[in-house]
Amino acid sequence: MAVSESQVDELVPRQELKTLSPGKTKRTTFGIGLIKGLGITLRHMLTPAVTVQYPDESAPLPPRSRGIIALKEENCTVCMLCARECPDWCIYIEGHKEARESVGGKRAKKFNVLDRFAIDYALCMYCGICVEVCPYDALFWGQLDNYSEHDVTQLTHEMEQLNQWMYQVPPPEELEIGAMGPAVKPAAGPPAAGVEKEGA
Amino acid sequence: MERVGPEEFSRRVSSKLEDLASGFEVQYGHVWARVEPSRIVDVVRTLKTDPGLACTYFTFLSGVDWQAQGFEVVIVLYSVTYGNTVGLKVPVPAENPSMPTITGIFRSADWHEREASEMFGINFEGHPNLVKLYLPEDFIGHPLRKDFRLASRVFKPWPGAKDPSEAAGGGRA
Amino acid sequence: MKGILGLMPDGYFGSYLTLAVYALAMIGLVAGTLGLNRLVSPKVPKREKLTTYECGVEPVGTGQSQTTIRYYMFALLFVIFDVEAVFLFPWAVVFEEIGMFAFIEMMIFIAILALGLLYAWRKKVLDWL
Amino acid sequence: MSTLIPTTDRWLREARLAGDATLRTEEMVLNIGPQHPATHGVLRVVVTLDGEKIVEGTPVVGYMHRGHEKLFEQRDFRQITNLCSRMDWLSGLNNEIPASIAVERLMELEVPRRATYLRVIMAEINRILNHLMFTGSFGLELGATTPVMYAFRERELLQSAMELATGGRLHFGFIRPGGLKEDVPRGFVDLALRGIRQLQKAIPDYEDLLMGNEIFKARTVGVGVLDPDLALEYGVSGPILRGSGIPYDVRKAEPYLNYDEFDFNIPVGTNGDSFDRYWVLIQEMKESAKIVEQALLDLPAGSHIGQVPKRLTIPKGAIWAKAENPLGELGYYIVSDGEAKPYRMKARTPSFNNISVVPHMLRGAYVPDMVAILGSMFFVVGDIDR
Amino acid sequence: MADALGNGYVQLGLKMSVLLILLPATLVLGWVELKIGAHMQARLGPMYPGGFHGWAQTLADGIKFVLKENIIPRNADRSVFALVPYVTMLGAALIFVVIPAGRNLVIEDLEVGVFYVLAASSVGVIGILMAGWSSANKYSLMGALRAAAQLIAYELPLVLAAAAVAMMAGSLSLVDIVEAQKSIEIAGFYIPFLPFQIVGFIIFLTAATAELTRPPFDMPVAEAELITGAFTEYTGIRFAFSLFAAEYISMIGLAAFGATLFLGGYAPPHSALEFIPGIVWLLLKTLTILFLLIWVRWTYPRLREDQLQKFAWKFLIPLSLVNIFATGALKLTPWI
Repeated sequence: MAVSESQVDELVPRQELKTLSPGKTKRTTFGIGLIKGLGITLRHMLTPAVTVQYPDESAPLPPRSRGIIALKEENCTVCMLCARECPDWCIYIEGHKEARESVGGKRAKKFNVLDRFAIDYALCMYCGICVEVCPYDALFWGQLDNYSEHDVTQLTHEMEQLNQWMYQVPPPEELEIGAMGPAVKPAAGPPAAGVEKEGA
Repeated sequence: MERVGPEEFSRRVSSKLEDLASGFEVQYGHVWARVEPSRIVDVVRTLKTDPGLACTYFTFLSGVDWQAQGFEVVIVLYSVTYGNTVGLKVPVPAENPSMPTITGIFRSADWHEREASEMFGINFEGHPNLVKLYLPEDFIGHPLRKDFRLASRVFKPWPGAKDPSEAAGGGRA
Repeated sequence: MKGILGLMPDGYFGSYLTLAVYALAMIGLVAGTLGLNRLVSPKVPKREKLTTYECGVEPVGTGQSQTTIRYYMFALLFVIFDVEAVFLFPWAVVFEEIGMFAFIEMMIFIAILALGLLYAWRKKVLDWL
Repeated sequence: MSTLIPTTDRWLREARLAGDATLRTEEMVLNIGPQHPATHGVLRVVVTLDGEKIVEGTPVVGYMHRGHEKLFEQRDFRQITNLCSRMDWLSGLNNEIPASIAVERLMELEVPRRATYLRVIMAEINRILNHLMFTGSFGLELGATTPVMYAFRERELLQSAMELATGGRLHFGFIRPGGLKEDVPRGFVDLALRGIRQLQKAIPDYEDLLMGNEIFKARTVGVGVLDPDLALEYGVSGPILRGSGIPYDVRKAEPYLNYDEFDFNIPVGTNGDSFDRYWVLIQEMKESAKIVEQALLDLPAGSHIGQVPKRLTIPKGAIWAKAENPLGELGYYIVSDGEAKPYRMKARTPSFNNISVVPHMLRGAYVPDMVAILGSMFFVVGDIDR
Repeated sequence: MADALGNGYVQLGLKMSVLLILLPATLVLGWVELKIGAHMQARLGPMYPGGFHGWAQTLADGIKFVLKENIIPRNADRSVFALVPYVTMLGAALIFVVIPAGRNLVIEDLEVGVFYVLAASSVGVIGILMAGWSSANKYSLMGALRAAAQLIAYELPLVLAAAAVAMMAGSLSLVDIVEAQKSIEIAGFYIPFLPFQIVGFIIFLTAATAELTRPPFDMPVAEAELITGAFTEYTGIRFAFSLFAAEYISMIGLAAFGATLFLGGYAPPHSALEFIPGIVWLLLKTLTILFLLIWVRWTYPRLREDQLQKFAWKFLIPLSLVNIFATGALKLTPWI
């Protein structure tokens, strides 16, 4: 049921459907293609290589690169949100409630205290949902491009290691021109202004 | 031959399939209909061969497990000529789920029916080779049925218990 | 100069004796390396390791089965043409001395064979089944 | 002379009929895959051979079945997005789009224009990445080792543009119902543009290196011809269907996102052979580059995600939503019972249908042709098995 | 001293020393191929082993091959399987016996030199055939059958191209062929047979590539289809000898043969350059041909076996017959 050129236009009136066809590629005499190919490889041989020599030099990682997940322990309130949202169930959190005197000293307030925070990287699928949902900015993506362990059981990392990885976390980057953050709910204020083109 | 809107196409489908199907409706630009298992072969044949419908493109066939209400086999066809999608819902009983094969009309249904058969346990009568497609020969059960529990979620306790003391005990919220 | 069996190393057969020694030395080289390999390499034969490779599944049937070879006719043609080549070489060496006569004669010979090739071509022998 | 050289087929047939023991040949059953370079993945093709001619070839799938559809039922849509990108790992972002389109339609969410534009940009970059991979590996399968290296060179810039924006190189997980996970960082537009320009400069090299090459033509022209009617019957889609001469492209047939605002063509083959499919791939890269260029230069300001409730609950109902994946039509059939997790989510992946037609194409082909056919059927095993 | 050199055994020993060069030459060529291939693909190739541009890569590979386990599959024909590296290596190495590196610098100047090279070079294919059959593997079997088919396809063009050169020189001795090329001299420049035999040279190169089972004619060992075909079951040092070493040695051998036939072998391009030893010129010319072979390998896709047959029988063989006719006509034209 090959569709002819005239039919094609009728099929999609919404927008003109322009099709290209290989019949329009030009025919060449035998051997031209072979010689052209040789020319391309020769040209590349005489131009510098594009690769980097990996262990000595490595390509820079972008700030968002998902290497390892770092934990800022003091920010964690043991709300369990990350563990609940994790699709792989790879975050283990343990904690207990502790009564502490608040600064005013009026009455003891209960605080959640973090006892254990571990991520099983053998299960983790690096989706970053935990980082995304954390309401108190306790989880961050850190940069590491060659993370590995010799044994699968060693892939579960406890708090100490996750804290250490905070040093790998890059500073937050600027957004592209025209970015305005999430749309504001109408109830919260006037509708987001300036949807006009700013150009890039 | 011209491209028609979904409403117009729905009218065409319902007029052509009046005796064979019911519950015609347009959802999100796609035409849907309910077909009894005994009529499905005729319906699919009409959809494919009728020049006013020309649903020659076989998109997919799959199932939905409605538990007590039985299964629902979903067949989606597309008409390249008219740019319209037709979806068919075939109710199949929960006990001995079975419906005739449509491999006689769309050879492509072969693999789709095999998949639906192993995943839901629906028998496609007259299928030339109704063996398992993905699963090993000796696999017991039908994974996509609702009563088939996802093993990984059964063996492992939920780590997301809200109360920390409860989580320490390994309990499930 | 005396050599092994009085043939060594000059004279017509001498050349070929060099060749034989050369070949033996080559075999020795390969054998030596293989011997070294035997000394230093591990030997851990396992059932799976000794199985014939067939993309990771148990092989079906044997690899030494009789199969259709589609170039049987090419092989026959090849024999004919290779014989032609044998005739061609002595002629190639001396044709200049004999001159035009030898040239024409050989061209007739080649033309007949070329005709045979053309015939095979027309009979579609030169296409695979 | 005619008795000396009878036509070979007659001669062999007579010999076979006469039961000549010396000419007895057997058909050979050969497993190609699951561990075979030509199936690039764990696909297995069981072929019955008569010499080098394929009598019967049947793909055996399931070595990579991960039960995506079952897993979908246990997850909410943010989690599903991340799972979707693992079906066809070469075009993760394109897998995510129809899933969130389905949710948006069911929930009547509005997607901001900027998010739509960025979706188009990244989907098309992803398409180019996927096509580059296949143009390269197709050469590799035919024995040309160089094109794949050039393809990876061109991939690198675009790949880093995607990485800059999403943080991932294969599994992007960037689409969210209602928009995007976050806005793209400063420098994304420049980097993507640079990548597109470099690609546009490099494409003539691919054309000369393979498409103009006489050996490549000999290996692909007329090899693995897919009849358009058969292709439709089997639900084949994407570059393969268009290679067979049918101009069906979801981006034009049922425009989603805002594809109807961009100027691009649909390359369509004429013979439906391996060469045409490869040709379509190369042309589609050019067209995608055009779309990306238009969208980048036209990127509006605004928010990256619309007004989305904190907890996504999908209203009761069912929807079939599809999009044009690099490999063909990808669609999800979602049944919702009013909860956060879908009641049933069927993924209709392009490679599944595309590979099911292969037995028809293998019949009568030679073993080396099989490599050309499989190489030009452009499949990802994860996309077949899900 | 002169007496010692005159001694036949000493001479024989010296001649055998060529063998000691062959394996290092293989390693060097392997490295060169890796590097050229890499640069043609916009890569760098090996950079670490040995320090300078990874010069020791192939050496390291070689050591690794020696250290690896040598597996013979259970179903294989053990004796034939084990014999293969000897056959392929022998076929590859025998070519060097007659290649002259100077007027008198040749192991044995056989009177039928051209014939001998052609015969020796096809021994290697027998090795591939043996490997394929003895492995009892279906991929290997197909590879072996393809190898046999290939022999049929390339042998004739190769022979006919060489025959045309023999006509030009009036001899089958390789030394005579080089001397014949030196006799064509214009203003001190030695003109090789190349301008007269350009068609023959192209035929020779094509057929030689097919004989070496190198891309675009590597169907017997096609890795994407047959998983190195005949050598699928080979491991370790046997694999290295049967496939790599044999291929590179015969590559050097055939390139040197081609350089001798068409490019004037050890003859310098100009009589004023006679003071540079002939071996340098031979090496340069051989390297030129080797580069051509490597260049082609990294550029083209692979042909199909039946296409090679068709190409050989419908194009190369008629063309080489015409070439012989033209050569004869050329020789008989009085002004040459």
